[in-house]
Amino acid sequence: MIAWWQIVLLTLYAGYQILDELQIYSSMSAPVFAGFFAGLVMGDMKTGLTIGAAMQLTVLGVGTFGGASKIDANSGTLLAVAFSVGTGMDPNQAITALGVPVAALMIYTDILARFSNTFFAHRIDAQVEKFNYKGIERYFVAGALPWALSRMIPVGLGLALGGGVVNTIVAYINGPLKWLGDGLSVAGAVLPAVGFAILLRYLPVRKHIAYLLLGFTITSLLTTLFGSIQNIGTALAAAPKVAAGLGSFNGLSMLAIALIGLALAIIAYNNSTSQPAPAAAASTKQADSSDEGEITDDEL
Amino acid sequence: MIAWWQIVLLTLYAGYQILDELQIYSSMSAPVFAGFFAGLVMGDMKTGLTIGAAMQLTVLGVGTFGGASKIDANSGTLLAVAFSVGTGMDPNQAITALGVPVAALMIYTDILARFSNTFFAHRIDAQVEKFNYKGIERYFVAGALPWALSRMIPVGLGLALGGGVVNTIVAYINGPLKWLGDGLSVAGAVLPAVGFAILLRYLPVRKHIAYLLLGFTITSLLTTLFGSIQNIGTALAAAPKVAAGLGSFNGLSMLAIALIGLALAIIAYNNSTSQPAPAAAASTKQADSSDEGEITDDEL
Amino acid sequence: MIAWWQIVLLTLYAGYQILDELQIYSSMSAPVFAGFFAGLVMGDMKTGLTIGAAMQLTVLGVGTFGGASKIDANSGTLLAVAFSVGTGMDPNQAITALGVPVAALMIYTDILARFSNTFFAHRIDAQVEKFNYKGIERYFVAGALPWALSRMIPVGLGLALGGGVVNTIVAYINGPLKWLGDGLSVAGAVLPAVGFAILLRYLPVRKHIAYLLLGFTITSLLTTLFGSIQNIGTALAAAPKVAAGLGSFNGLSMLAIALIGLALAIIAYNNSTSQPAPAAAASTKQADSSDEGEITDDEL
Amino acid sequence: MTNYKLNDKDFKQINERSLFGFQLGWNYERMQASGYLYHILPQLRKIYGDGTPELKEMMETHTQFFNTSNFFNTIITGIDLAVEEEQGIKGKETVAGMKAGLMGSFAAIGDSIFAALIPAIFGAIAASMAKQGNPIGIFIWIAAQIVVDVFRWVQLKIAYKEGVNLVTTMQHTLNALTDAASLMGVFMVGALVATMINVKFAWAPVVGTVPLNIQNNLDMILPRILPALICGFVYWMLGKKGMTSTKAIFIVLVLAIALGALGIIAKA
Amino acid sequence: MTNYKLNDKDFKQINERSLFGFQLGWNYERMQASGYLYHILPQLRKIYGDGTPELKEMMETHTQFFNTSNFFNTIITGIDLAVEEEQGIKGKETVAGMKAGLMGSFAAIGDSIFAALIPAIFGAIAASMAKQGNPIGIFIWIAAQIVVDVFRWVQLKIAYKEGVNLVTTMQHTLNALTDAASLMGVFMVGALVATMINVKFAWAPVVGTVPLNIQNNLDMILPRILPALICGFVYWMLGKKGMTSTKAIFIVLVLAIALGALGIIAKA
Amino acid sequence: MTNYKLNDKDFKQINERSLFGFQLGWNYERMQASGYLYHILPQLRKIYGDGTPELKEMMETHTQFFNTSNFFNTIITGIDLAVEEEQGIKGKETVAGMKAGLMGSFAAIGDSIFAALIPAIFGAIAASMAKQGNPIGIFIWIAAQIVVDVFRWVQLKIAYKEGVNLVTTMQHTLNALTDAASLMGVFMVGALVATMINVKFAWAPVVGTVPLNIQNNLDMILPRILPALICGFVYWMLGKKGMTSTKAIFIVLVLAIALGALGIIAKA
Ligand SMILES: OC[C@H]1O[C@H](O)[C@@H](O)[C@@H](O)[C@@H]1O
Ligand SMILES: OC[C@H]1O[C@H](O)[C@@H](O)[C@@H](O)[C@@H]1O
Ligand SMILES: OC[C@H]1O[C@H](O)[C@@H](O)[C@@H](O)[C@@H]1O
Repeated sequence: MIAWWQIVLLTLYAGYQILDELQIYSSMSAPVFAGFFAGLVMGDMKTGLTIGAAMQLTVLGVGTFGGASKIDANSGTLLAVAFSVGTGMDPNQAITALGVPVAALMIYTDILARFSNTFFAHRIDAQVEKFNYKGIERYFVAGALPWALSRMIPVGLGLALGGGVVNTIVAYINGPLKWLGDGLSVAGAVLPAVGFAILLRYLPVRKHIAYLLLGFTITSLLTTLFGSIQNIGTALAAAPKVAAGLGSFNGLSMLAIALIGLALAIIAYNNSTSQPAPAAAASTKQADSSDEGEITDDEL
Repeated sequence: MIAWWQIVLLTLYAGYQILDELQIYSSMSAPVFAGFFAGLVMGDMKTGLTIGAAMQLTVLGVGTFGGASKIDANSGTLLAVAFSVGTGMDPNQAITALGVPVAALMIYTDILARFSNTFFAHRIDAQVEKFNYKGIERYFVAGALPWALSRMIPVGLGLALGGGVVNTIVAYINGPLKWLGDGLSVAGAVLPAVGFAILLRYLPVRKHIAYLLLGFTITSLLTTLFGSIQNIGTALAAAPKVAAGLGSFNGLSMLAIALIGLALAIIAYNNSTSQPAPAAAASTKQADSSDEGEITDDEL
Repeated sequence: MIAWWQIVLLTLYAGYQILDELQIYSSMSAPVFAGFFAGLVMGDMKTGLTIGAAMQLTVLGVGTFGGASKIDANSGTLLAVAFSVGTGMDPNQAITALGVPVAALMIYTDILARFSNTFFAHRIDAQVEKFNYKGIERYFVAGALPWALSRMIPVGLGLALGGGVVNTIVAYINGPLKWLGDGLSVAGAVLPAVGFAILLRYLPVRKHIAYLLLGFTITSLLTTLFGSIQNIGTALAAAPKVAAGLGSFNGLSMLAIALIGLALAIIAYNNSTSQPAPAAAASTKQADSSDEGEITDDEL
Repeated sequence: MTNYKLNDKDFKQINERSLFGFQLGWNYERMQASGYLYHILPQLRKIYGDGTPELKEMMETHTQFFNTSNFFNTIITGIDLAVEEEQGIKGKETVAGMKAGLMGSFAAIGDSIFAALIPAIFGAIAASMAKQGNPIGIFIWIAAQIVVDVFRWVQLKIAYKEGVNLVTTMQHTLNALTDAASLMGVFMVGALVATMINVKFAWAPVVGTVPLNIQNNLDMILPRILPALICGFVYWMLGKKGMTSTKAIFIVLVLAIALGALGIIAKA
Repeated sequence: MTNYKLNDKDFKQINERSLFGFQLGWNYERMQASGYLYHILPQLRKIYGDGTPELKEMMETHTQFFNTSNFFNTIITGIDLAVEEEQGIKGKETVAGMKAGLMGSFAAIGDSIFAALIPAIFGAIAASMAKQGNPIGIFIWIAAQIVVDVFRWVQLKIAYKEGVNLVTTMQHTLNALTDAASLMGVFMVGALVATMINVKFAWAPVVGTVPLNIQNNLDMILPRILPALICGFVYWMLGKKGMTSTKAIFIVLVLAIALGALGIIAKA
Repeated sequence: MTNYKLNDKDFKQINERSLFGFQLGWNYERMQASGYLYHILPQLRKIYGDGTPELKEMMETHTQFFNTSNFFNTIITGIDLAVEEEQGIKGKETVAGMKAGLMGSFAAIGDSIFAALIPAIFGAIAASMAKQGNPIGIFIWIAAQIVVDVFRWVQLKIAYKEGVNLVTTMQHTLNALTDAASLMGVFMVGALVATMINVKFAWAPVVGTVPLNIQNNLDMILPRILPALICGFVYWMLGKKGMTSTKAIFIVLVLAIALGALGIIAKA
């Protein structure tokens, strides 16, 4: 189970991450970092990374625009990692059974935080009238409290009290509801598709459809090749005499793919900045086309 | 041998396909479809597809321009498939020994069809004078007859009577003329080169030489990689303990390659439409360069 | 050891190559050719090619600009190949222990040659006054002598007299200084990095950074794939039953990679020539950026 | 101004006759002339009235020589009918001139897109899949042609509405499109050369005591270089004066049989 | 012209307050208004003097509604302070107008670059490495954000010096940059779809006597086609009216559980 | 107008002297001056007549300092002779000015194309093949240089005919060509870095009880990252003040020997 000091650390981090995201945006407020951190705290980095990665992909490109609340994948990750390691729940199931529902519920506490800060705004008005500079600053900084608490309270309570519920879930999906457990694992593998699709909705996908095709096709061919070789390497391990001569085979490097994407982006950038007039035209077009991609956001 | 109902079906299709090609152009008049159809009729889809594919590649991009007659690869395919399945002739030999010669001979019946329709044109003139609308339409639609018969008669006769000749050929190239049989197989493998070269003559190859290089090089590297892996996979089948752990390995997906080509085409299209003036200049240039590629066509 | 006729041939070539480089530039004056030639003369083409290739890569793109002397990798190659084959020295060690130092020393004889020709220039002035056309031409052609001797003398002497020194070196790095021998091998593998870096300094690398990324990434992915397959193929040789079914696997073709680079270059060329005005702007920019890459050259 | 105004039923009828009956009457004397008359005959009758001298004059006009790409023909039809509907018999000269003027360029551009490029690209995909025993590529091509036929269907009404302007506005887009399509065509030919010409050097001359594996040496330099050379050779041959594609096919046939029989090249 | 001239210590203070305290007071009523006041309060006091009516007037001005991207906000701050320093209270209208005028466009462009694209690209790299148990990608992202923060830091002084001109000169570069970044974003999504959605068809209907391996047939046509179709389906679904991303997540969750439980799809 | 008109035999003679004898007299004082005189001496004699004062004056003119790329020199020669043939001794100032004016730019562009880029690209191909024991790449390079020499041969007559105009019309094409060639050069360097620097981390520090395979961890992130880092380091070093390529070679030599001897890096 989860030790008290683990609860404390995770709860403190839950408070920290929302402040980080609002301000310095160090990316230590991203689900993948949350997973990493929670994994370290719980003593199982691998599980943490697995869950963090899946949650990250699920909300890829979901930013907070114009103050709209978004699904809080960070807090969801914390609970999923903690209980997956704590109760031995399958990480893939933890993502779908815990991570996503918690993340969705936390939209409400986000709204609460954004609401309660109105109170401080009015106190500041009053201090302005009194030329009370310290007062202005105090009431402003005090806004950190609702923000932090909006994450710390639910995460802390969940970690402290949720064990029973989670144990019950685990018992069921390993027992009578095994079909559900299997389904949850599959769902965990499918979820990133949502993140990608959301992201495409925000990107000018029609304008750059060629690059979508390139990214997909190049990667699918290369990942098949690298995967086949890994596959053969693993199979050959059954033949020690042969395997002795083999090195180890790695999967496709995503950084390499990203570098190819970067190169294509630089080429396009150079093209567009080297032709003043038409590029201007193109950019207005792009503005239009990105409009078209807008989706109604998550105020629920 | 070939059953009477198979002859009937193939002959009907031979008539249909020329009308399809002249009008709706559904691509059911393409050699690869002819091979598919004939394969189904003859009860051996694989042989049909093999022969159809080879014939398709041999005439790739050979269209009928300005009424010029072209080699009729569809009818050639029908006979090659029918006799290959019917007499057990090797498909690769059937392509070169039957498909191509038949296709070439049919140029003459195509010319006949285009000729005989002159008769109906003059009848229509007469009906116009008489305001006989039904007559005009009747004589126009009657033009379908010469067209259809120009394919049905030779194909039907060939299927019904050609068996003896084909059997003799097969006997020879499996017996005393085995060297010829081998040569015919090799020729079948080389023939697509003609189709590709013809196509390049019609395309602005100088302008797009870069893409010829890219298409060739990318594909040759990837097809070597996919082929090597398939090769290893097949070899490992001799070691059942190891092979147990292996999945199956596929060859390079041509659709993937086509998608890469499509992406490059889209990028070029976007580039050229985003710069009004120079693109216009470029297009006239292209018109020139495609002229240069013209070749004297097949009126024989 | 090295036979007298080998010394003669190599010395003659040393004289030839500098004249070739100054005039017709047939590329038979390049280190890789020097290695090839010396390998043939010494009866071990493979060693010649290995050393020639490494020396070529080390000075890749180092041209002689504005009469600046450069490291003479050709002569260095000749001596390294001759002694590597003659004394059985490891080729990788010969590159670093002999090739590079000799190449650097020869900068001085190059300067000497460029200097002594001043003498002939003044004789020509005198002949001009006398309308002595034959004299002008004779004194001009005589300039070939200092050039040729500036290479033939050091190379010839080195080959004839250097054996003892080289033998001592070999004895040491195979004996008490084995660590140095190992280090020299590693250094041979690292040296091409210098050639590449020098070349990048002369190229507008900022402008074309995207292509640096593409070249590197595409090649690193493909070379890993081809290498892994070769690796598996070699390992499978230990299992004769399986290996029987295998073909042979080659490494990545650099010509293929060069063709991809060529294709990209053609695309960029077509883009820039199809837009008169902006391309002009771009080219001035490039001129600037290539300035920025200049490095102080090797007059020592 | 005549009294008849074309409606959607008319467009449907013209399109049907165009898609299923435009070239049935093709002949060397007047090519698509009778098809042109046939596919607008009902509309001509409505515009000029049955049995009128105007109708006869126009019917005679439309049986004159006509030839264009049957993928673009209804663009000309649309412009034609817009003029005839507006001006009646007075538009005769205009119509005849416009038909003669446009048919050439639409033949060129239409043939290169629809009779060469699209069949080449989709034919290549279909054939390469068929070679592996997979008929899916055939259906992909059929699907693509359905899209093409939708395009053929809609252009009539657009041309009718836009009139001659259409031709100039279309020009640039069509050029860019043709260019992009031919780029893809060239790319695909490169890819096909690398995969579909499956021959190798079988000849292994014995140098000293070991046979020289020429094919493997070529593979080291550039995989699939032999197919590239063969295709380059045929390309060069096709550039010779008097060469036709049919002749080229037979020359290659004979050469390949000979080299194959001699054991110099073999199926890969 | 007021008497105070901003110096580097001022810029440092503003930047620190911006990076670490700009959105603490965020609320539905005036969004970033109190943050705006807070982060320039010390400078306002120096410009107008403590306790002066001008100071109060400007403090009131800066508590009005304000909302922009917190990655670009100090560009507006820089321009604002250049005006106030120069014109004092007389610049009030200018400042208020400028703030309202610019905040919208900087919100749009800032959000798309810094809140969507960069997190998408680096998040994707980090997640794909994390999936293999490797935390390096997380540190790469952190490094990237440090670069971003340097960028946030320097822009204040540039904006202060260049004034409003900056906005127009930046426009073109920013557009090109956004465009290039979104190109890379789209490319990466394509790559991620091909690697990160690890499901396959498990359903193998028995045709005749042999089970049909649907997944292998799909692989032959195009590897990873199933993930592409799934993502395409979700993309289409998100285009439906009234669909939100949270709803979409739950719909996919339920569908995937159902198809998984029925054995139609499975983890790859 | 002088009495002599250059003919094809003249061009042949000039080209031969240029290709095989232009730089034999190179010296620090006047560089290619005597070569310039030598390669047009027979033509000068025909234009001005043997023993005339005009001939002496022009011979003296042509022994003045001259230096340009020996791949472009006959462009200047062609323009020069067109002027001298037309104007004789009156063209002396023009010719001297033109020579001085053009030699600089042709040196720059010629060196970058023919002395840096082409040798780099073909040298790289030849070397990478030679490394595998295959001399074919060497012959490819020789073939390429033959093409270059054909180019050197034809430019003389073109320059003679077009005169000074040529320089301006060539400018744009040459720039585009240099740009494309350098693009390919940069691409190839990237490729070479990925294949030709065959070192790996041999150092495997023991963490806990297991040795940490640093090389494999790097491979997982990005294959061939170590060669890229090494090359980046040398690139940076070459940017330091006072660094020459010879110095850099020796520094790398010493560092590599040290790291190799210490067992930190090893041949891959
Ligand atoms: O849209 C502008 C801006 O709006 C709100 O203030 C927040 O959502 C910010 O994250 C966002 O940048
Ligand atoms: O060239 C225009 C046109 O000419 C003839 O009518 C036929 O060959 C058609 O297929 C072609 O489109
Ligand atoms: O830089 C112009 C020119 O200068 C000198 O003459 C030599 O170094 C030549 O190789 C070079 O082309």
